[in-house]
Amino acid sequence: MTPIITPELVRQHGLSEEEFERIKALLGREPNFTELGVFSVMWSEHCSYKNTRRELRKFPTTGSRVLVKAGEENAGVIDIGDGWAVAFKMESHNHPSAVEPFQGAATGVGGIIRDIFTMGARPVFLMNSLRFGPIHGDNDAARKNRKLVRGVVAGIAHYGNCIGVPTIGGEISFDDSYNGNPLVNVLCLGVLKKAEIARGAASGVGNAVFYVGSETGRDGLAGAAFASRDLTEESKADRPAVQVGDPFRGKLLLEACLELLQSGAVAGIQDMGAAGLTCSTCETASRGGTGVQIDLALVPKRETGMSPYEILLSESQERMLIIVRSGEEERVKEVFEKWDLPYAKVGIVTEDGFMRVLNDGSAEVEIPAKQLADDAPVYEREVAIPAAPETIAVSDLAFHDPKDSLIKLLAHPTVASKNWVFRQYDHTVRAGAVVPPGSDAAVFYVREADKFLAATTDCNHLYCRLDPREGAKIAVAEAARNLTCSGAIPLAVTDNLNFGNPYRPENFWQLREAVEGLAEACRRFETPVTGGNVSLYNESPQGTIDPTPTVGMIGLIEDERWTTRQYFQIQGDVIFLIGGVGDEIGGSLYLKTIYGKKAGLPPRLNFDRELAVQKFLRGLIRKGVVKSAHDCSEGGLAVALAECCMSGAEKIGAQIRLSGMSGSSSLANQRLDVSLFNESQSRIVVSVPSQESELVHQDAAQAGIELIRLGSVGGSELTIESSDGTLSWPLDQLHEAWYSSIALALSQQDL
Amino acid sequence: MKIAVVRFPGSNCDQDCLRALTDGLGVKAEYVWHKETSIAGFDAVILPGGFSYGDYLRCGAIAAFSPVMQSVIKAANSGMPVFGICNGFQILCETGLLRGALIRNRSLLFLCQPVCLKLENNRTPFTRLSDEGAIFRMPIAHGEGAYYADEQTLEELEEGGQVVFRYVNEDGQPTSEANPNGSRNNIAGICNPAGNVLGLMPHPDRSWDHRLGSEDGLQLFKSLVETLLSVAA
Amino acid sequence: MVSAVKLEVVVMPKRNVLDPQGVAVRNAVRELGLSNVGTVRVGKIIEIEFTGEPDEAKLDEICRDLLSNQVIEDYRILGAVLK
Amino acid sequence: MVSAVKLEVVVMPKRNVLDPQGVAVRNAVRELGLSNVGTVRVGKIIEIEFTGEPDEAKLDEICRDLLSNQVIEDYRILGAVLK
Ligand SMILES: Nc1ncnc2c1ncn2[C@@H]1O[C@H](COP(=O)(O)OP(=O)(O)O)[C@@H](O)[C@H]1O
Ligand SMILES: [Mg+2]
Repeated sequence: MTPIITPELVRQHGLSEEEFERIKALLGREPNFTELGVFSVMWSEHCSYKNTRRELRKFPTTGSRVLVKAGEENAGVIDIGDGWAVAFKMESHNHPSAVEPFQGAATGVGGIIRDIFTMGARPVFLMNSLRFGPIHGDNDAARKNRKLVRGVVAGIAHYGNCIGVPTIGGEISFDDSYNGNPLVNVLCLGVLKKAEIARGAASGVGNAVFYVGSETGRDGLAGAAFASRDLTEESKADRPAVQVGDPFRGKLLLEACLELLQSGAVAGIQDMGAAGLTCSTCETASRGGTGVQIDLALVPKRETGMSPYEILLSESQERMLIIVRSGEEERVKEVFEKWDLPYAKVGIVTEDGFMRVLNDGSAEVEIPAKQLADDAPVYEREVAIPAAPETIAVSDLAFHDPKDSLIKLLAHPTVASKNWVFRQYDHTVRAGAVVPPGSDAAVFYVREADKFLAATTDCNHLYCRLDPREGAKIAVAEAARNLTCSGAIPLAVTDNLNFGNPYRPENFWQLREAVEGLAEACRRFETPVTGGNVSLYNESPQGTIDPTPTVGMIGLIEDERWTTRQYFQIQGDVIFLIGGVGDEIGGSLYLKTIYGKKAGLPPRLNFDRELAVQKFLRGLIRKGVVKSAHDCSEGGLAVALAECCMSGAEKIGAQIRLSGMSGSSSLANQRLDVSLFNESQSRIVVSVPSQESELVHQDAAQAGIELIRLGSVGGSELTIESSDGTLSWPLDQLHEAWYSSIALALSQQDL
Repeated sequence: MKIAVVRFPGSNCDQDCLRALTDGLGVKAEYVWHKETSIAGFDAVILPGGFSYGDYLRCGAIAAFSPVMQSVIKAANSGMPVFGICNGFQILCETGLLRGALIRNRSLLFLCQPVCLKLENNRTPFTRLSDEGAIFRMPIAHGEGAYYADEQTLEELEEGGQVVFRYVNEDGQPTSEANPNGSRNNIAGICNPAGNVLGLMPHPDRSWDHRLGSEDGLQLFKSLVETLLSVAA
Repeated sequence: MVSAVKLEVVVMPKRNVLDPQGVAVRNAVRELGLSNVGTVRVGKIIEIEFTGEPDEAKLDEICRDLLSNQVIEDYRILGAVLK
Repeated sequence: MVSAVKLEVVVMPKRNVLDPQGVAVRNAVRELGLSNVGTVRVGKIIEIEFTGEPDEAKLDEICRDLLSNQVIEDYRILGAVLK
């Protein structure tokens, strides 16, 4: 028996009264229960972006390399030359991971991989950007966070390793604001021939509509609606919304789809992600300017007695919808039987523009597809500007011994080595990880295209909390800087906007500021946004997360020899700091770790300076003189130097002199801790052979870049000499603090 | 001369193996589908890594019963070189072509990292171009790579020279720290008594190109090709 | 001497949750000649030995929070066997 | 109607094979407050439904060759339950 539509039921479906009125007007009648479900998922934030669409229009989306723009298809596509292109995108699985970390993260990986091969691209690598609450300590929150970290990392490893797509990098950081609401953002990149981009349109009236992949079950019912609400205690009751991933089936589906696409039989292809069969049918119809009619009796099912509502809203994994050119149906049979996967012709492309779903011979759902997919209401949410953050005067901070501070910063899990994480990810499969995890950006050799790609994900949530606009700009700048340090030119961006409930005006203000910051920065760096994802309602009973607009950026290394790593290579090389010593400690990890303050004005980004610094470094790299390059980020110069000494396979020391440095402008009256740990932007530590140092000086002078000769590579200590005396850390001591911090915390037993 | 790279559903190093042979060495290699019942026309077989049949139940367990494996078993028993890498090694153990089993890493975690290996037997078709004692660098990437066999089997393997590769440190010592997964006797690879069947957990198929930081793996494929050529000659 | 108790905790995927492992095993078993096989589900069994009596409340907590994942699995304890 | 039979096959690591998962669970359980825990072993349980009677010889063969690996594991079949 189907429930009667009551205002209460409408509310439970997350639809407002106005939205319900709009639905009635659109249909010219009351929707039935199944149709209500269909509208509720399609008009959820997750599928419709109803609260953010206006904002997203602010992103620059065009560029000479852009082949498929943001929003056109399942993922953007950019040209990498010689007939080759890449499709890439980032996707979040925050809420599912909060409830069931292993499966939540695993299905997140599966989902983004499907988005990529839907474009006809072979997935070649994955990245991930993770945020958790603190993992150190003997309290319930820390225990819970540790469980989340273990589960999420194992889940990503499970899916990515099994399906054979290497996870080559990412980021992970830890902060109270993510207690109970972790962020799990996953990026996938695939490669394809420019001429072979697949489309998600139901084109060709009369063409057959095929369902391929795993059978539909009751798992993941209405996950899209679930992702569009706050995380509360009741979310636990939402648990059936968690899906189980099957990377083995995912692998078969990937191979079968790519094989079928090669055969030329496919007119359109669309993955079944959020809102499953519902979303894929109405979106393909909408894109094709057609209608789609399917018969539920023909849908492969895992369970018996499923209602139309359940079948349409199920989010069972590893399923695709394929529109097949008429006369080519046999190809589907051949390919999917070869790969032992279920497939069924479930309907046809029609010309009347309706999404029509037959059940027992009659139309259970009959909705104009275009309106359903594209005409969700669009809202302009209210904004409220929060109070400015507490300002910080250095003179109010008691001086803390920098020798100890560096150790503490290195042991902070946000800075500490992530080897516990990335060793669980297969990064060597597909034999292309030229620079594996552990350097500023990952570098991957795409063998089929003979191209070297660099990739990074970045976002400093502290900056974004204190100033979302500046923080977002810096996220883009840092991503570009990481790519530049690895020898690449930045090409394009995908982003994942992780924010709180948009109905809270302060939250919406954060989002708008961040979007405008990202947009401006992407324009300046000439890296168009080719796609991304929005995840709102990231809140737990303790409050809203720090705003986290994660940036994923892809770059191209045009000559293999320009590939550069972050760690020192050779004894005797000269160490330079490009960009000056800096003095901004607002929003720094130093303030947070040593003084317990998330406060102050975060560093300012000067675009012109940043662009000049990056251009200068790329020029040096192209001349072949740079042996290592690493930017200063969290923890400032001191942490960057320590990482240069020990993030490579072999540890190697450095002798640094901060006093009497030539070219340092602001150092004279500055407290040593500020010089060591400030996070002023646009600064990069490089090492070059000593015979090249003159050239570096000349080029810097010519480009008007501030350049400081810091010292030289060598020895078994990191030594920093300043007018306050000499600080010296044995490398083993630094390494011990840094290398095992995360592993030690996570090896504890927790219930 | 033609080398078969078997593709099981869930294989994911099939392409890496094929490319090591075709791009790395310029020899002829082709995929063979798991449903094939014959490997006629091939001179050697590579069982690549991955997660055959999802590695559900036990790594390699279901693959061992696939149609193609029945002909690989026959060919191996009549002397054809068969090389199982990672999941391929697990499959060889499951079929009984190699002794012992591969169980969960002692850390219980999947591990992807470079390791050092010491060559202990250069009398196999895969190792004849190197000296015993040579150190190889290759990555491992597995969750269930700890080699296990009972005492008696271990003794027989050691005495019969069937331990081909061992995990060692930079100095060539098979220490406990150099053992990434808890393998007994630091065993990374073994062969059958005749030497024509080799199983190896680390990945030569990911270390055959200078871009990957090590070309040591290429040596194994080169040896195989030389062997096949010398037989043909 | 203290008596020893041996328990077995069986953890199975919930009925309506996808069990990919079970599906793979079912297919393999059918191929090997047991054609009349229906559903197969693969779970874990954890055999625990105690010296003396286990603290039942604690044991339940551990089964619920450590040994199983209540989101997708159910557990049951197979009767205590006194040795 | 054909009767349905449900069997459970229990596969445990052999006594002399190191069971790192068992050791980890034991340590965890102890740390979590069940101090009187001795050996813990983690195995698999495979629940199989048949329509009609299973072929017992075949079933045994499959347990031995596919469901368990005799190098490291033992199996036992938990009594058939007729439905
Ligand atoms: N979740 C993760 N997955 C894979 N690799 C990671 C992850 N987190 C960090 N890494 C790797 O660890 C290294 C250091 O990361 P991070 O400290 O964030 O660098 P940066 O400050 O330069 O962005 C990078 O190579 C990065 O790719
Ligand atoms: Mg960096």
